[in-house]
Amino acid sequence: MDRLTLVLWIFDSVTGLGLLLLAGWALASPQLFRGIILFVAFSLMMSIAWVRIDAPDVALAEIAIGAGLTGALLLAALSRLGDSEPTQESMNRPIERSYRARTFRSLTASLLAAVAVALVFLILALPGDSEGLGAEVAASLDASGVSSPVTAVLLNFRGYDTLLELLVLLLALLGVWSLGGLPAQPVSPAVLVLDTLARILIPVLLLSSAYLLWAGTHAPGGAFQAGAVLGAAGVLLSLAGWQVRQRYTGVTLRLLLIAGPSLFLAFALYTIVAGQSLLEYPPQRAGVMIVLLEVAATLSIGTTLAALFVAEGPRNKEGQ
Amino acid sequence: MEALAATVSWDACLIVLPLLGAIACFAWPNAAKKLALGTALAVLVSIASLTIRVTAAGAFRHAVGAWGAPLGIELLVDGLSLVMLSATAIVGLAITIYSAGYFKADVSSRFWPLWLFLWASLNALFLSSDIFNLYVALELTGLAAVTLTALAGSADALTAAARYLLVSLLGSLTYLLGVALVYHGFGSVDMAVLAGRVESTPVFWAAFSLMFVGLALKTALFPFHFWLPPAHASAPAPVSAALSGLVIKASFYILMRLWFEIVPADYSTFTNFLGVLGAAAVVWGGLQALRAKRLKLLIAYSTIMQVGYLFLAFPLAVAAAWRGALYLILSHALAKSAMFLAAGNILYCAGHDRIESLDRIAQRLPMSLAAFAVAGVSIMGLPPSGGFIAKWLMVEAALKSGQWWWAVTLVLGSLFAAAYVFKVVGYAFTQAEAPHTSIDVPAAMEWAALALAVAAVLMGLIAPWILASMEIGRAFPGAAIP
Amino acid sequence: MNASTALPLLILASSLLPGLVIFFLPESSIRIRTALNLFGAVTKLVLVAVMARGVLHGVDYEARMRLLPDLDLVLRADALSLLFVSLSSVLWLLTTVYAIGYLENSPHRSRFFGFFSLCVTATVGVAMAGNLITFLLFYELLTLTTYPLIVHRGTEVARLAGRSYLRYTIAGGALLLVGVVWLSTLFDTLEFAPGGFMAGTEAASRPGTLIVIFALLIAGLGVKAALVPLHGWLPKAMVAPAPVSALLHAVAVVKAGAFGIVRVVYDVYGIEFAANLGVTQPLVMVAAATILYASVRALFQDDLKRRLAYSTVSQVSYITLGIAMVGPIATIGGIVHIVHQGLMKIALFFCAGNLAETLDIHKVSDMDGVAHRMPWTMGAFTVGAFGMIGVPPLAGFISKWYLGTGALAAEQGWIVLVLVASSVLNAAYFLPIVHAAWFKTPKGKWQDKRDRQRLETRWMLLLPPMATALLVLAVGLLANMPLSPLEWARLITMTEYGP
Amino acid sequence: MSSVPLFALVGAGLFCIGLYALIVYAHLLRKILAINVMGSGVFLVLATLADRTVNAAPDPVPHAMIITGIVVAVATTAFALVLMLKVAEKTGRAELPDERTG
Repeated sequence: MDRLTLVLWIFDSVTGLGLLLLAGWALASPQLFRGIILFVAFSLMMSIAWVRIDAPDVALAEIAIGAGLTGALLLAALSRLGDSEPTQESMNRPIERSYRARTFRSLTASLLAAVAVALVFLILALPGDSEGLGAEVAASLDASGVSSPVTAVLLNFRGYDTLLELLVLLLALLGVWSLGGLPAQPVSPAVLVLDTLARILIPVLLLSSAYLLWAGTHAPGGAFQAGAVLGAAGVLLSLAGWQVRQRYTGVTLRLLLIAGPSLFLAFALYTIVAGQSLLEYPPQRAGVMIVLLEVAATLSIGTTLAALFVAEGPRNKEGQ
Repeated sequence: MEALAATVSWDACLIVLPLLGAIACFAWPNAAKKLALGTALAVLVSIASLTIRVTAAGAFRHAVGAWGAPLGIELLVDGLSLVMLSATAIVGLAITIYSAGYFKADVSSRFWPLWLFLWASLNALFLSSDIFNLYVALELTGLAAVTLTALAGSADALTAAARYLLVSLLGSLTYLLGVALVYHGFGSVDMAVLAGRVESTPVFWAAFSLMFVGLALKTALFPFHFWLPPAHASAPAPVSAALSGLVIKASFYILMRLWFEIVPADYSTFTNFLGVLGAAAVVWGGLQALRAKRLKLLIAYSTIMQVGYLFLAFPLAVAAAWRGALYLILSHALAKSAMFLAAGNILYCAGHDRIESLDRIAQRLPMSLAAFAVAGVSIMGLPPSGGFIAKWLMVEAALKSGQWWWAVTLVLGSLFAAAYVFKVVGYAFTQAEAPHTSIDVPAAMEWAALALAVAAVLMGLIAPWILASMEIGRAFPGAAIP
Repeated sequence: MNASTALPLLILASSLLPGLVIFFLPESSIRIRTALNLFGAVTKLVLVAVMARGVLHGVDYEARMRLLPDLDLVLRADALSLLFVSLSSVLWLLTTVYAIGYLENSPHRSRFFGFFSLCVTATVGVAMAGNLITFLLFYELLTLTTYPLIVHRGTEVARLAGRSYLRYTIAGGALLLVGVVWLSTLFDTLEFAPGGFMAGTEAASRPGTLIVIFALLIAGLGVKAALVPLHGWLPKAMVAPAPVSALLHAVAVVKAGAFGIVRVVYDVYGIEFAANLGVTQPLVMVAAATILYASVRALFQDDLKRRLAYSTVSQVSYITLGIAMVGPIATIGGIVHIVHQGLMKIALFFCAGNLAETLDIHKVSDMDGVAHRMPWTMGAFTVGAFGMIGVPPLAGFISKWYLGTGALAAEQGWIVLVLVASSVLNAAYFLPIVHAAWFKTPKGKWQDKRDRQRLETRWMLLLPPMATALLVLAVGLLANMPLSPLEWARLITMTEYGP
Repeated sequence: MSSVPLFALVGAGLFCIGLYALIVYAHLLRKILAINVMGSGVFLVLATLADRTVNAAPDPVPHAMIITGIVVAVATTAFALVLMLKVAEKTGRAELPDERTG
């Protein structure tokens, strides 16, 4: 074992151990606020792990979505929860200490420990030579229209999954709106600082989003990461107290939200009517079409994520 | 036109059309009702055309993106999926018609896109042959189901929806962990490819157990049923109909698929254990249904019981038992939806669904009570209903394979079912005091419930045709009936 | 589809379709409802007559539909089914007339007549069922369609009676189902055939299993046939309106049970095979016990309809008794009693209904002198009661004669004692009523009721009991004429026992 | 890379830790966190094993699947949080009744 390998092994072990500790700490933290911060730290550490296992695309997605957006969503929810739940104690009520509760917890813990041990043994028992689909992807990459394998899988080989996934995102927003949405976020006192920050950051974010989108065809990046960054820009604006003009929150907003899924579905419908396989790209135009789809998807993902954060209900009446 | 009909892939239409419908309903909320009705009809045309094609030309696979497994995703259209899709289409149409009258304007615009999403995701799920794609479809289905449950807006509904969401997520994650192990053990997520590669190794059984637990959670198999009664009882009636009639069947369908396609051999300890859980579900669901004070809760517990029946097919392990289970899925889909729709009419009319006060309502809604009772015939498994055919096949399988105790369970279940159905129906005939103030129920809502109920009963009379259809492309595993 | 296929279906449809239409009729459209009811009943009668003629000329009426890949739904007309079909269609017509008169001005008549028609459809289906699964279908349909009739009045007592009825019949149905499914796993066919389908098959060598199945089937059928101890629902079901009780006791429910027992013993197991299995003798014992027990119980009922109910329990078991004694003569007695008991009992129930409807008399103790007010009704009642006791030449005498001689022929002399004891008991619970009605001085509140009409009650209530009483007389007097029930029973027995 | 299965083991651990928290803690926010931790665990298992072959590019298919999974997770988390707030608004607490049955 050479030195580099040893160092990396130690690094990985520390990362792994850190992940477990952070997760446990985040979940067991008596204060929810601290729990959320620890969870964000956990997500950041996850992205380190992703880099270590050669998954830079995932690392980018994890930073933008797992750590950034999820963290923001959690914190926003916590601050809103504060409004409806006056006493801090009831919210962070210490867990029950009765005999029954303790027995129940220790039983659960031992059962899950057994499951964990079993899983560990199974993972160690997995065949070391299973090849997965790496070779197939590599073989078909030229025909996919893009040179980044992950993008090829996401938009072409398994583009159907991605279509459904875009719809999950839209459905979540529909769900939030169907709950009646939430009242507007109270503008934070630090608004001026945020405002200045936002004015500097927004262009940077937009630029990075565009870069990620463009890079996605041949390098780590793509619609989801780009969309997430775009969404982050929206979140930042919202935090800084920016309001979207009412006339853009009706039909315009809806059109932005459905742009990605609609284009995807229009493509699907075209292939159906043309008697082709569902979502079959014409080989020579695959690259262009994927870029088009990605642009639309990025817009929709960004808008949807931002709208999920704002979580205000749709303004139907003004919108129509 | 005919050339178009021949080349169009109707299976893909079943996914794409409702999705487009959902998005259109979202973009133009004012026209949502018409768009949804149009979509429902389009789906019906698609399923009819698909049925004709499959009956004539047999089962087929559809390589999405023209890549084919293992690289791409494949859709599989065979008798099993066809039967599930058809049931979804029939129940879906009834729910669509019903909902056009049920929801008030403000809720209505939120309901339609969610409902079409649910319908599309169910279709996607029934068509998929890819276990990761099934995960995405499961998430879509679960999320749509939860959002629809929460639509009722009451404290009960929101709490139930939250619990349902957590269970649903837990279920899909557990399933996904199983998928991860399968992928790494056998290098594919396509069922047909896996069928050729899977061996009976510890890794496979661990992966399958994980997938099984995840799916059993979503199917509400005893003892994972705790989330179902509050959710199904507090959701809006047409949503309850979809949840009990279709959504829980989706996860069971995946289970059936996995069992048929990739699980290498039967292990009787495991299957007997499933049978015991099923029997426990029958008894527990039956007892709780008898104790229920509210109509929708009673119907929800009845669902738990009927889910128990399905799991008896595992230990019975002969083809006839699987045919019976699938027949039960179908007839239960129709009958249970009819029951929930009928209960919805009562709730709509009276503002409550307390069983002991039903007599005052029954007089005003004889058709809805009739729908409940007729659907009850199928739930009880009396001839000539679809439920009877299912019970017949399963009891026959039990006696033929010498496992009479499962036959006893089935019969016991029927007795429970009779007891709780008549607990409700009895009130239809009692003399009531002056009825409450009540709201008139639109005729379409009453007819939708009755039509489904009658369909559930008449389904028993076309059994040879359905039984032949359900095995197109794949004979059910297990010994044939000697 | 030719005539021989269509006719059984038409006979079903003649009550099914009017029934379904009636459900959707508004309460107020009395004329349409009455017209539909009578049209259905008369049509059915005519169709049955056509079919009877056809069967005599050797036409094979059969309608078939595939239910499961290896099972058909079969409707078929053989001599036995024709006997039951004729009985039900004749009595349905009379009961319909009676019910129209009886329910004048009461609520929910559309619902009532709808279920009434479905109930007859189910009975006719039971009669024409050509195999066990078809039988099961209509048998369960009968359960479901009679329940609404029993609880029709909507009182608490009615609800409880309905619940009790369901407990017995649904449980019975479940046992029957298990028995039938079990048989289907052992035999290739479930079709009724003279001599049964068991003898000579491979599965016939499993007597233990077959005995268990026999017990399941008889228990399932015995609920409706009210074999003791499965009879508990019947006296409670008396809360139903009189025409329902009449139909239940004479044609529909109890008779379906008894008819099923005949089918199982003769056309499923085959009488010889069943006798060799050793299952007939226990059945005889149960029937005998039922006859005696129920007769004793009837003695102590003051409620007229309850007394009649216990009498039914007792009399229906004559059928079981007759067919389970292995021997052609007794069998003739059992089968002919299907018709005779129906005629006698329906006459009695019509009369009881008249007393209740016209004079509000429900108790035996209020009947003193009532014959002076309602001579025609009580005349019919007296004929029915004498028939039950077995006074020659009425219907009951014929049955009892064949049963008695059959018992001697089958070398079971003790059964004659049972019959005698039963007749004495019959007399003991019927004669006091007859005596009180004709010879005692009137007393009771009913005397205050004004006699406003020319007739003692509405003609629609009077005609059916008179007609049935006449039939009771006629089938007894004309027992040896061709086409009499007795001759049919002989014909049926011939096919079962062979020439 | 000898260290690769390590993260799969960590993933299994995360799954179990998350599941424990999901079962034991009553507060909905904590449950939502727990679900996210479980998700991360599953993704780790899915990705890590894709990288076992030495000297070859990692299998991109699991990576694409994980990105799909991460997006699904954020979407459901967002919805779950709003649902939690609505439950809290209606019932006064962000918890589910009779926790022990869960």
